[in-house]
Amino acid sequence: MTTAVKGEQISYREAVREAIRDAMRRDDRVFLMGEDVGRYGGCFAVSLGLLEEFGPDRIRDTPLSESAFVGAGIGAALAGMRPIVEIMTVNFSLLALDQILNNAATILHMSGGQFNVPLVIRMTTGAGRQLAAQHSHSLEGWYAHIPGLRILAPATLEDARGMLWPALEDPDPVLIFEHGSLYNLSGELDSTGPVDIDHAAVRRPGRDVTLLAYGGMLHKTLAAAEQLSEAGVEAEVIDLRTLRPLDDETITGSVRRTHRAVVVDEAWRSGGISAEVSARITEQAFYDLDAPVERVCGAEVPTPYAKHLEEAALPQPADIVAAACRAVDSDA
Amino acid sequence: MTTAVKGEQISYREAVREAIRDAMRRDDRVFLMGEDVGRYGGCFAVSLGLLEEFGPDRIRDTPLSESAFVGAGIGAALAGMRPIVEIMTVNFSLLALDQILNNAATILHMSGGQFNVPLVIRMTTGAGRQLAAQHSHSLEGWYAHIPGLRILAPATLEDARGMLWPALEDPDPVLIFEHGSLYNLSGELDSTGPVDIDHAAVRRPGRDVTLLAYGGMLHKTLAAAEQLSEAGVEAEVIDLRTLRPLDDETITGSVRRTHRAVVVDEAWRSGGISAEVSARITEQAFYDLDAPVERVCGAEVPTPYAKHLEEAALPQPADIVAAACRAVDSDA
Amino acid sequence: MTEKRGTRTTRKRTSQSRTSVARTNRSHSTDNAAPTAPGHEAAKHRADLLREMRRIRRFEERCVELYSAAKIRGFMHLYIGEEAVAVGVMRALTPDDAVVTTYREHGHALARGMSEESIMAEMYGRVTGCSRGRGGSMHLFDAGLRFYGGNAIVGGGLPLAVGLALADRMRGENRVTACFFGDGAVAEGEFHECLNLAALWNLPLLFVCENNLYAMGTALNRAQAETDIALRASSYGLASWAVDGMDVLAVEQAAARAAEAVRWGGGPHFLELRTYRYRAHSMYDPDRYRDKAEIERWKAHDPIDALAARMRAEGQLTDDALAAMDKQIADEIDRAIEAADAGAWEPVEDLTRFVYSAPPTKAPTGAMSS
Amino acid sequence: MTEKRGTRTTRKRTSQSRTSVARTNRSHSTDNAAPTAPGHEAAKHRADLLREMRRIRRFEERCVELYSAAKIRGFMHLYIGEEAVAVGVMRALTPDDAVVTTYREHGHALARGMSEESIMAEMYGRVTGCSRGRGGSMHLFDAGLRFYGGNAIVGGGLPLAVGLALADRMRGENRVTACFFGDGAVAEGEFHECLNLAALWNLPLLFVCENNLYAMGTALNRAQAETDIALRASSYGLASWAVDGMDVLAVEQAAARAAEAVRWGGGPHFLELRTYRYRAHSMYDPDRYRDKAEIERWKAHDPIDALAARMRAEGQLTDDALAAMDKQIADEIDRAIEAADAGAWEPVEDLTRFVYSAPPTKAPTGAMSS
Ligand SMILES: Cc1ncc(C[n+]2csc(CCOP(=O)(O)OP(=O)(O)O)c2C)c(N)n1
Ligand SMILES: Cc1ncc(C[n+]2csc(CCOP(=O)(O)OP(=O)(O)O)c2C)c(N)n1
Ligand SMILES: [Mg+2]
Ligand SMILES: [Mg+2]
Repeated sequence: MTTAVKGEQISYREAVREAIRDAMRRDDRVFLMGEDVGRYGGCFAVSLGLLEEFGPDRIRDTPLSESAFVGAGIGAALAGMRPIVEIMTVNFSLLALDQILNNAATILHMSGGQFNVPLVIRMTTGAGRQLAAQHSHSLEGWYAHIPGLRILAPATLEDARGMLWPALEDPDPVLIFEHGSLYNLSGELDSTGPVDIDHAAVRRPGRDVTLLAYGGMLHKTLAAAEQLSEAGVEAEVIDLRTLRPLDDETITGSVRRTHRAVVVDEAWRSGGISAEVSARITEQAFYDLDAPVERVCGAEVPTPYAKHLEEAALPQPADIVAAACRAVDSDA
Repeated sequence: MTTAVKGEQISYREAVREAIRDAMRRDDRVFLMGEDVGRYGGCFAVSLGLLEEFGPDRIRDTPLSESAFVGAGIGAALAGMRPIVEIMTVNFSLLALDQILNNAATILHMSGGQFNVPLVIRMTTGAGRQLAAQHSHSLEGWYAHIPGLRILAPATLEDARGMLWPALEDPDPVLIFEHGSLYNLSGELDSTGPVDIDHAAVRRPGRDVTLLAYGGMLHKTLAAAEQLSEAGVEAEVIDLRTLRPLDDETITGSVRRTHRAVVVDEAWRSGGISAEVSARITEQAFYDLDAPVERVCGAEVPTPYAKHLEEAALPQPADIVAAACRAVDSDA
Repeated sequence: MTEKRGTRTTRKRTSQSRTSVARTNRSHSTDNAAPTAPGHEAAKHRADLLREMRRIRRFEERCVELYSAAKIRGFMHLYIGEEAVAVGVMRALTPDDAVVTTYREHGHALARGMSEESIMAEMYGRVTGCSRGRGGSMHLFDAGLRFYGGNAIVGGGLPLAVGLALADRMRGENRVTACFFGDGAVAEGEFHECLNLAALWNLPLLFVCENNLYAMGTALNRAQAETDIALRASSYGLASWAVDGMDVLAVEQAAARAAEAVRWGGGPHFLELRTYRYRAHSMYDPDRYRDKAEIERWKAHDPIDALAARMRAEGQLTDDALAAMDKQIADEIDRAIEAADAGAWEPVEDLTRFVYSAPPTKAPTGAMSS
Repeated sequence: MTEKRGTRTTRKRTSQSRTSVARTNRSHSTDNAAPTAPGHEAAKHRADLLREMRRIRRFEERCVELYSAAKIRGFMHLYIGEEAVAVGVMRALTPDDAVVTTYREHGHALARGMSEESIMAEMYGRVTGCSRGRGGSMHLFDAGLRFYGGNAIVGGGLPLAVGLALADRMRGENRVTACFFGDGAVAEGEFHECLNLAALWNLPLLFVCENNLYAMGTALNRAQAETDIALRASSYGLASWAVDGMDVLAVEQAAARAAEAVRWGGGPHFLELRTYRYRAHSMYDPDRYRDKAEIERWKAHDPIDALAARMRAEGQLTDDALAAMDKQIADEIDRAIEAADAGAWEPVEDLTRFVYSAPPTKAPTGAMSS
């Protein structure tokens, strides 16, 4: 039923598109709704061609009314549909945050279990393309604060392809954050099937230090791990994948073995999800730690346009390497 | 110039009102704007009587248009006014969050330093009055994530009275979070003057464990400290006061002495500001810690209406005592 | 599944219709208001309406006592004075239709058919309440009745209603979603976004604006540059009327017409019900912002008294019948209160139940103490 | 500081005015458009307008080249085709007035008087740019000109403009705040909230809606149930007109009238400028959603060509004069590019400068490594 075949070259963008196409074919309750998903083909060309296949009812362009169409997704989900709402980018999701927090995440509990909200919201997140202060946020950590939601951050082709279906099968609202820098990532798809959305994944085994990252930062972290390896430090790289609920076992399990941890997050440091990961590691593996948990985060500044300033504002592999070295060296 | 006299009995509500009155008298650029601040007298009666004194231009009632009137406050501040915008409660502030993040916090940097935003936003926060899931949030941690803002949480009468003026003198946007359970707090005012808004305060000295709290949780934490004292544990209680920027020195200084820390926060645990405080303590005082930093937070659940459930969802003195005992006992 | 906008009716309000519904013009006959049913049946129909309104009023009067007795806590918003709106509109809906409303929803819940027991127990915070005690006065829900709850964020229910109606539209169901909100919500951005979406997509949505002239302490004319809400609504390209919200027969008639139009493809309709709340905004409100005389003026047009008077005049109501009705209502409410008082509490261990549909595979709060 | 609403003009658009400005009716004379100045002065005035429009167009054409050469990065939105709007409206403003605009603001910035140097350097990311390289194409600011910036959140500038106007109102200043935004913004809740606030408070605010018929790939009629934006705006109780945005003289005249009314207490005014963008939404946009023929149809009414043709017909423009004008423009732009190329970079150490006005007393990021 899927059109992407294992082993073929595919981009992250195409993987997301195939996931949507596949879900739309499988279940006629599924529809895609958002700004410019149809005629335009999606702001990042994710949904290109889907309008032609599924028509304007199920590939539904919306006006610029984030609160209304996200809320409409919640309402449609309440009525038994399986909407995929696309918010063009996380920056605009603030306009719909009230709906997400006060309705999507809350109605199940507030109604004493009567109404669940089987909704998927996808949005692009992150910086790195010189889009300046209002178009470069990484706010998924805020969403990961909200009980009632599940938060996913696909960083690989398989996750881009495989997370959507289980998200749609989840009876509760799921938010999927796609980092803008990943759409052009391409390679062979190992599998076109649904993936586990409960667990973090070890993307690179290692023994000396655990590097924890997700989304756009995973690839910089893997690059850093390569550099560290050349310097004789074997880093284990964990892709968090699911930001809520966090997979404590995988995280803590790794740190118990390596005794050192570095959390990498593109978001601003103070109050980012990096803080939560760090706090949990300390809470759960304090006596196994040989060094304080390090964080490598975005500088606390509205993301600047100029390339050199933006680069300085974002975590770079060198910063990760330096933090890992500090953790390893602090072996008291 | 001030009407409240040192030594008089005064409530937190009155202290905030006097602070507003005083600022309005001192500086005619200051005005108060928000829903029902005028004719109604303020949702929590904070601004009662001010309309009569200052008139409808400066005690300005707004329609239910959070994004517009908060943004209007930003615009008026850009034009050189000193607006105090009241958002009735933090729950509704989400509707204005885009304005706060993408304009108030960002314009100074994004304009290369040309335009600052001398705005104060006040809002009520917190749970505890059986107002259920949509009226009980503690989201100040989200705001504390945003570079460009200063975040204050007055927990005492002096801070309720004294934080507003320095906030108005700050050239940049300041958000003041008033916990709804504090308005009826009353006592003698030690001073009617402006207070320092840069530092945390030690509200109770102690040597065995550091308890860190702010806003509504401060009083439960002080109660817990009393109970601990009876059990022979002398807790130092720190009132964070300023949630951004956090006062690392005071926090870390205390933990270096007590070697143990418990962070108390009414907000949901995952991704709350408690995580940031915990992570920072570990980063800055790892080798001084005799136990992992503990957190006592709100349960990760939309706040329920029923009293017994709400109480179970919120941190209680007994939970703080238990956490402090765990920290003290884990002396390995 | 196709969306033909051509079928949309475009009966926009004119200045003519604007004045014809003005409150001053209350002598306007609404005899044809009830579904045409001669003699006995018409009388019975009116008696039902009367009974519903009295039941709602009495229920809330008891709630006030129970609030004073601290049996009910938190925010509680009374509907007293506005009963004709809920009763009239709900009559136009079928069990398949959906309802979305606000924190001021006791009347809607009762008129929709939720039991006094389940509502009272909810306000008592008992597990026997409709929302298992988690919601309280502001968050009454009933899946069986497609009652999608009281929403306490002003304007927050409108997008949900758009989505419910969208689902029906996509599936080709001839169902109506009725969305209640106040005059205060008209100022919110969501109002604007949702009216446009509903009109643009020709959704089967009935907007029910309860204009009681105040949003907390803010009078409509201090919140809106243009205070004719129905006229404003018509600017979105949907059919819109203002209706005397103190006349249950007028409400019922207007709602029936609008709902049928909505149900059969006529696109979204908007009703502005001009009404008044006699009581303060909530139990916390000292009600300093309006003239007591204004309240009394409105009470002179009380929807319950008005219907009763009319029925008496037409020989449809006797003192005995009224007393019997009230007695029955009082008994029902007594039983609900007793049941609420006897209701069990949700065990504290179940606090986090329903945060997710299934217990999450891993506890999201799972920090273990070491 | 008092707010008398009585002075508010209430020239609402009628269906009469609606058709009189329709694009089909382009023969409609705008000879009285320029501030009445006979002969030589009128010619000079038109030459200035022509020069401004050509300068903006040429500037952006060079930007396209520079984008291809990767000198300019990020999002860049071109104004080509819409120049008459910025040029016409800015003429109505004085230096004391304020401007708030969007990410598509090169034209506004140039027409407001920002130098080509400061804009080009900004797009190059240099410290010599108007926003020290922090803003880029979407975030041009100029405090001296009260140019409150390009805002990249659709609708996000409107509340700021309300606040700027509110400050003027409270202080009794006779200043205008002009707020530019697109047709897409009309769907956002903030549009609604801000129009109401401006009308309710009678603020000195000029709303300038650049209706280029598309919000990215979404045509106006697929975004709005009611596509007559000026008519919609009038429903808020403010004066509103639609104007041919391809006719700089018509724009200038309408803006001048509206701005004067706003300045002298007439309350907020709304102009819908009917225009068109020839280029894709941004440099990322493959422009798949519209007909190439549609673009050509609009180009036939190009604002620059139209004015030039008219001036020629009236003997106000020669080939030589045009060549000289273009030469001067080309030279100016060349100099700006050279200067941008030579501009310094903000030192990376200053990254966090301007996050706060003064260096914060304690570093908010101050995690020390142990
Ligand atoms: C977004 C939002 N802002 C503010 C409030 C606080 N509040 C609760 S009810 C209310 C007034 C609403 O008035 P209206 O819509 O007319 O409904 P009514 O209470 O008159 O039935 C306000 C301001 C809220 N609940 N939500
Ligand atoms: C709140 C928000 N939602 C979505 C976007 C993405 N976006 C940028 S421009 C645009 C279209 C805006 O169209 P319009 O207002 O007509 O202005 P134009 O680009 O035509 O000048 C969109 C959807 C955004 N920047 N902000
Ligand atoms: Mg009301
Ligand atoms: Mg447009």
